[in-house]
Amino acid sequence: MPQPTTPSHDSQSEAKPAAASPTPTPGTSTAPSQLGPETRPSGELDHLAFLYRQMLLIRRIEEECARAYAEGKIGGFLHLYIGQEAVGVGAVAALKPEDYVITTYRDHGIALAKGMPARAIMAELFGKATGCSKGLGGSMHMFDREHNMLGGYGIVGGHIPLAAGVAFASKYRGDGKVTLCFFGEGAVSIGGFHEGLSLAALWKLPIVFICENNEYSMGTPLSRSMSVEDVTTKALGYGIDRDRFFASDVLEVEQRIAEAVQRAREQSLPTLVEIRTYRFRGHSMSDPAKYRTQAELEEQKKKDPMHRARARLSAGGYAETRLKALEEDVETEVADAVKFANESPEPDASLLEETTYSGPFAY
Amino acid sequence: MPQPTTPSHDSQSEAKPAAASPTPTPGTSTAPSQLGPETRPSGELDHLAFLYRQMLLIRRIEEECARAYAEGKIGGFLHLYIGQEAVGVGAVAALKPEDYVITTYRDHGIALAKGMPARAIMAELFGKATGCSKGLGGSMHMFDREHNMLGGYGIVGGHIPLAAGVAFASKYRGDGKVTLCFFGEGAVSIGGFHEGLSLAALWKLPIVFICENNEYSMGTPLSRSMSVEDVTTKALGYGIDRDRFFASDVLEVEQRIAEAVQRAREQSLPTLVEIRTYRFRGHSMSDPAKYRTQAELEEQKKKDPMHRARARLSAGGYAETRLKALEEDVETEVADAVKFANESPEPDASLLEETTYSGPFAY
Amino acid sequence: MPRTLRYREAIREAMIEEMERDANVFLMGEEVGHYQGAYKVSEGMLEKFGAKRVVDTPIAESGFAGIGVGAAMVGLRPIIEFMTWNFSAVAFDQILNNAAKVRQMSGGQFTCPIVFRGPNASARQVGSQHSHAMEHFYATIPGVKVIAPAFPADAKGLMKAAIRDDNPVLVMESETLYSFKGEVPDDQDVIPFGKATIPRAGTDVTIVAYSRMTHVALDAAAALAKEGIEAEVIDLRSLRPLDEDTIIRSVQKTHRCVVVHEGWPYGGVGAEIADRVQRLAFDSLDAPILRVTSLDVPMPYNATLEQMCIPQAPRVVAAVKRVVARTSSFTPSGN
Amino acid sequence: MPRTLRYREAIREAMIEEMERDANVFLMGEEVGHYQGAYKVSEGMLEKFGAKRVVDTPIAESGFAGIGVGAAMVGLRPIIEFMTWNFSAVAFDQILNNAAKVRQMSGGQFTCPIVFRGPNASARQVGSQHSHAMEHFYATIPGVKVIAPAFPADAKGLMKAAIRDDNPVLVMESETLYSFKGEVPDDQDVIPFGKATIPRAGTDVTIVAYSRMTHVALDAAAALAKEGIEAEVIDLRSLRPLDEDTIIRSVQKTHRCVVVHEGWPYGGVGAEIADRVQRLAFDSLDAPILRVTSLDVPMPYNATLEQMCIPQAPRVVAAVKRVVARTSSFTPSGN
Ligand SMILES: Cc1ncc(C[n+]2csc(CCOP(=O)(O)OP(=O)(O)O)c2C)c(N)n1
Ligand SMILES: Cc1ncc(C[n+]2csc(CCOP(=O)(O)OP(=O)(O)O)c2C)c(N)n1
Ligand SMILES: [Mg+2]
Ligand SMILES: [Mg+2]
Repeated sequence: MPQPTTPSHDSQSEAKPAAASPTPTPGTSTAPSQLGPETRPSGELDHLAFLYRQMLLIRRIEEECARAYAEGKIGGFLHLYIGQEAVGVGAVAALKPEDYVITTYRDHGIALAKGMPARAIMAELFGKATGCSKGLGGSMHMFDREHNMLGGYGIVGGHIPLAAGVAFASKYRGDGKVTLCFFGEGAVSIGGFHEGLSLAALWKLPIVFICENNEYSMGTPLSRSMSVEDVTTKALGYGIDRDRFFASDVLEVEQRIAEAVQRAREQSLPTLVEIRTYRFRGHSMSDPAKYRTQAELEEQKKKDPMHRARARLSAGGYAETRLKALEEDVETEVADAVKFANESPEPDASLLEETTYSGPFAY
Repeated sequence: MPQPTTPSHDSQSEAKPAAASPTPTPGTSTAPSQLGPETRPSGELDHLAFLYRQMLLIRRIEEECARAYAEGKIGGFLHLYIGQEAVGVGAVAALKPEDYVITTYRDHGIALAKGMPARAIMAELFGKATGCSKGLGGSMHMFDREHNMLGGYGIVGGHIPLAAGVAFASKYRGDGKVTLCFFGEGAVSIGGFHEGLSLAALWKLPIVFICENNEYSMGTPLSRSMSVEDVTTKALGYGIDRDRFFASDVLEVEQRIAEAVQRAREQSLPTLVEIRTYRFRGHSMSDPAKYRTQAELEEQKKKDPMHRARARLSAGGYAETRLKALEEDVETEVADAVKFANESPEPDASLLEETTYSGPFAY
Repeated sequence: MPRTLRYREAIREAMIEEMERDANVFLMGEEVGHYQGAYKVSEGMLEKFGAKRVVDTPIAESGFAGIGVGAAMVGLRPIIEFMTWNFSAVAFDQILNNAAKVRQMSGGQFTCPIVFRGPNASARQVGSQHSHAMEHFYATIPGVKVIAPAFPADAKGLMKAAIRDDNPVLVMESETLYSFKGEVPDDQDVIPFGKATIPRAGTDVTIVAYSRMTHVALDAAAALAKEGIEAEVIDLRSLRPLDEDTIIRSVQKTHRCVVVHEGWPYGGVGAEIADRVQRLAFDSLDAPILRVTSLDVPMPYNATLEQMCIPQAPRVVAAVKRVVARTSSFTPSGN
Repeated sequence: MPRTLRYREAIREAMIEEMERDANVFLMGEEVGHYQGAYKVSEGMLEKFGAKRVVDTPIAESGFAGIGVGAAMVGLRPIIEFMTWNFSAVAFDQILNNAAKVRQMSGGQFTCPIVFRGPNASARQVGSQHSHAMEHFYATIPGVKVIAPAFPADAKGLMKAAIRDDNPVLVMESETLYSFKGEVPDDQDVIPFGKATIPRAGTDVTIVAYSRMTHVALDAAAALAKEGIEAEVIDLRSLRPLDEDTIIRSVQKTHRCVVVHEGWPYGGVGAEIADRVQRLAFDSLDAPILRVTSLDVPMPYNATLEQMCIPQAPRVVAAVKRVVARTSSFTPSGN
């Protein structure tokens, strides 16, 4: 916790940024952490293959979402995570299954990373009774009690205090669980961000706030949404730890988030982490993304962390046949999810009242 | 505007406070500024006497308020400014008359400092038609269009975006006016603070945010409301200038606020200033202030900036007879205000609809 | 054995008993702990339960309302105090979009057992920003329940029910009732929601009220009785769910209805009651339903004008006389 | 000469004409500039007026709503776009406590000439947090005006009036109407608030609606006509002030009334209309007033269930048939 520095009679006001602001580096990955949670498969390459599989699953599921959306099988808003997979997959890999995750409307990827079945997600998107939220929630509201996925939320910043509340409950009960709260850099401007972080800092809650800075908030680039590009400077005002880096390497994401998770678990201290990333699609399906150039997009796609993970597996000696098998396995899972969603029944109208109130309806 | 520092591969997260956080100093005053606005009386002692008179007027008006409250002539909430006079008086002295001021429910002192007549304030408190808000606003809502007093507001933090909007209008029109926005340190935790400062920083608005840190938010001491005691660390996250000091000397307040005002007027840049102060009364009339010791209060009263100003006038050669005359003058003004308030008529019910809508009533 | 308790003590007892019963229940809000509550409702509770379960907050209603919702989703049972309901306006989104919807958005997987409570409606001369009758904004929202007790025993029993309910329950108390005394049975049990009471029976007109307005309605009924008009007073106690059966049965008997509530005349709980009565008791009505409400203006500070804005017994009496006279050309009573 | 314009174009034209007329008018909101508006309402306006007058904001509704209020107090005339009205929930306090009250709190010294606008109510499958009919929360507040046009010409004329009004005016648009085309006179002038229109005259029943529900009501009326029932459709256009005269005159003629609106059945604008009709046209009514509303649940994502929740013409037809049949035992239609 920062302490006030020594008194000074200096009457000059000043506004210097923190001297040692951690600056994101798109550079090469550091060595993968050996510290991960117990649940990871043994062996470093196997672990990387597992993460690669998750990223690929997200990518492929979402490509199918886009197709289904075009066919009119998915309605409403659809915000794809394509390009950002390394953030969700890497971060959630640093958790134990009993830890909590909560995020925004851009939630399919994180839901999959948290272990939610592709079937339940695809069926939800198709508005089916077999969906995770029985077809009532849709794309923006992926919940799974069993997997401690506390949902996707549609009001920017509104879930940040909720996340602090979940961490508050962990501290209250001393259950040792950690909460990961994801949000976009667009959320940093809203009151909910400030109040959530401020209370988490004051009460020393076991939580990691992960700002997925994908350079745009809808069509608004960073320069038009924040006076200081470095989101983590906000942490100085709350006196909490901070970290900032590019999500170029899924293992680095895992390792750096693991440090924050450890701080939360062992010291019950919050951290603000800004992960620089990029979305390859528009904000939602209706966004042609005219606010950026094709060249910028292509440049970013070259750095696709999912492809980097694959290349690294190859380079590390993970057999191409195993990679192919893994990729086929993902295809099977995706096809199965789509088939399942297609064939599932619609929810019954009786659900409407049941899900509004627990117990008797109140009107 | 802070720039990100050079890239680093450092994977250690960190949360250091800004190196040179300006720390408040209760120490002796610096030399009074020569830079003040044109409106000040000539001569340093005369100017100090003018400020002393304002502080005394506030003190005495509010002592009469407390008495009138006890007599049932004032109702509702009554938040006294006694002890904090040097903040409002010093800060507003740095303004031109056409500049704007906006504040919280603890607003009588600032209203007087901004030039509002004691009569209009006392009559408002008595709920009379001759009050500044015709008796409809009461203690928490002191407005005066003529004096560019944009009001006192009852929802903590709610007026901070309004203040930014007033400054936005000045920039929009290029009218060269500056807005001073006062709030308590309790407001720093709420969303409105964050959103107001964030937008003012992004759009470079000509405004000075003055946090009157009087150590308590109702009964909550600093330690239970903020994880970092230094409010101005928040400025780092917005990349705006900041200043922090004790309001021991009204001239120092004026001078340091003048710097921020100059920055706003000449460069259209916002500043966050934290002024440490202390309220001698409870939060409002119903608060016995059991959360602090009598010793703490007495200690603070010894440092009363109003008494310091008087002592300095004496020491500087301002004749005791002139001081006495000034003090008698204040007594006359106070007595006149009370008499005026007492004798004024109640507002007519016809005002209710007229003040709800401009033009025809809408229902 | 019934004891005499103040309204604030009844609420405090309910909270204490439920906190003793269930370790998942905690109280959070501004000044609820060290300060003993802005209106002394939680007096002594910090000492009794410690800072873990009686949690003082900074001024961040949206933040701590959201913290409550998050904690409730994973099994705690928070009681969130708004120092007054006026300040819930900055937390409106948390109640509308999270507390009320998390069950539906999750397809029923998560529930939100949370209580939001605090004093509501006018106090005395606290001006326009501090005098809101906020129930009108909240009762319209499916997913929440809203209660507004008028008597200490009801306050205790309903508060206990609120804490045990698995849904968000909004408890509208009243600063002007906190010192009101009433009998509370030693073993006051949970009172189920959606059941109105009839604190005064009558035959000539039904007066529907809740919270402090129940007392105003009773005063009006006493005055009317002197003039030979027997009013039946219904104290709703709960606004969502609303006990339409009790109201309709009464109107079927009296054939006339006057609704009394604080808050502006446009829409809200009062209009809902009027709508239900005209719809469900159409053939029984001998006169239009009239409403006695706050005037349609922001609350003024001036004491005389303030009292003019708030519904008073004489205005209720006048409205009753109008419907009893069965005349059919009316002008709005609310403004 | 009347031209055919889309609803969104009509609103855009109104803003452009008023911005050309008065340099104090500016547009502020998320994505209103470079992105050309989330729903393309402000397309081309940044290019026309520059970044000073078409101001893109970060996501901070409470912040920029408050900035609007502050700017309005000192003489600018802001148009604040909420990307949708759903997001105004985080700015609720700014509208309730500042925009609506600053005139009264200052004893009439300051006015607040501001427009808040954006699409309201359901879109298509955007789920429970994005489908609110927010007018029900706002129309109850004295100090603001609330309008909800259904046709392009009205949208233009009312929007111009809103911008010139010296009070806060809340304009409820509709995403589902933005592409709706209608004739707009070349010289479409300001349309005063508080005047409903009667887009279809009839004798058997009065259907009161506004915004998109006016079109649903007209569909229902067309279907009813085939069965020999002549419905009169009233398009309110403005909710506060409410044109009770037009409604009452119509009900005095038809003796029956059905109110159609999006949003939950409890309270709100619909209950207010029902209350006024029963109060002001009591002796004219031959049947209870019925309301056709959204169902009393959060909006589901599933397309079938969503359509079931939103009022549709067949539900209006059914309600009309009930009141026309003059039976007197009714069950709620809203849920
Ligand atoms: C309070 C609120 N305001 C506006 C919106 C509309 N909206 C949805 S997403 C979005 C952009 C968010 O950008 P960011 O936080 O960077 O997340 P990203 O979409 O890039 O993942 C906006 C403006 C909203 N959902 N909630
Ligand atoms: C949003 C909101 N929450 C709570 C309150 C009740 N309240 C009024 S003043 C106050 C304390 C404010 O303390 P601070 O900001 O330090 O100002 P001070 O009173 O010390 O001048 C509180 C909690 C309020 N007015 N608004
Ligand atoms: Mg983004
Ligand atoms: Mg304070």
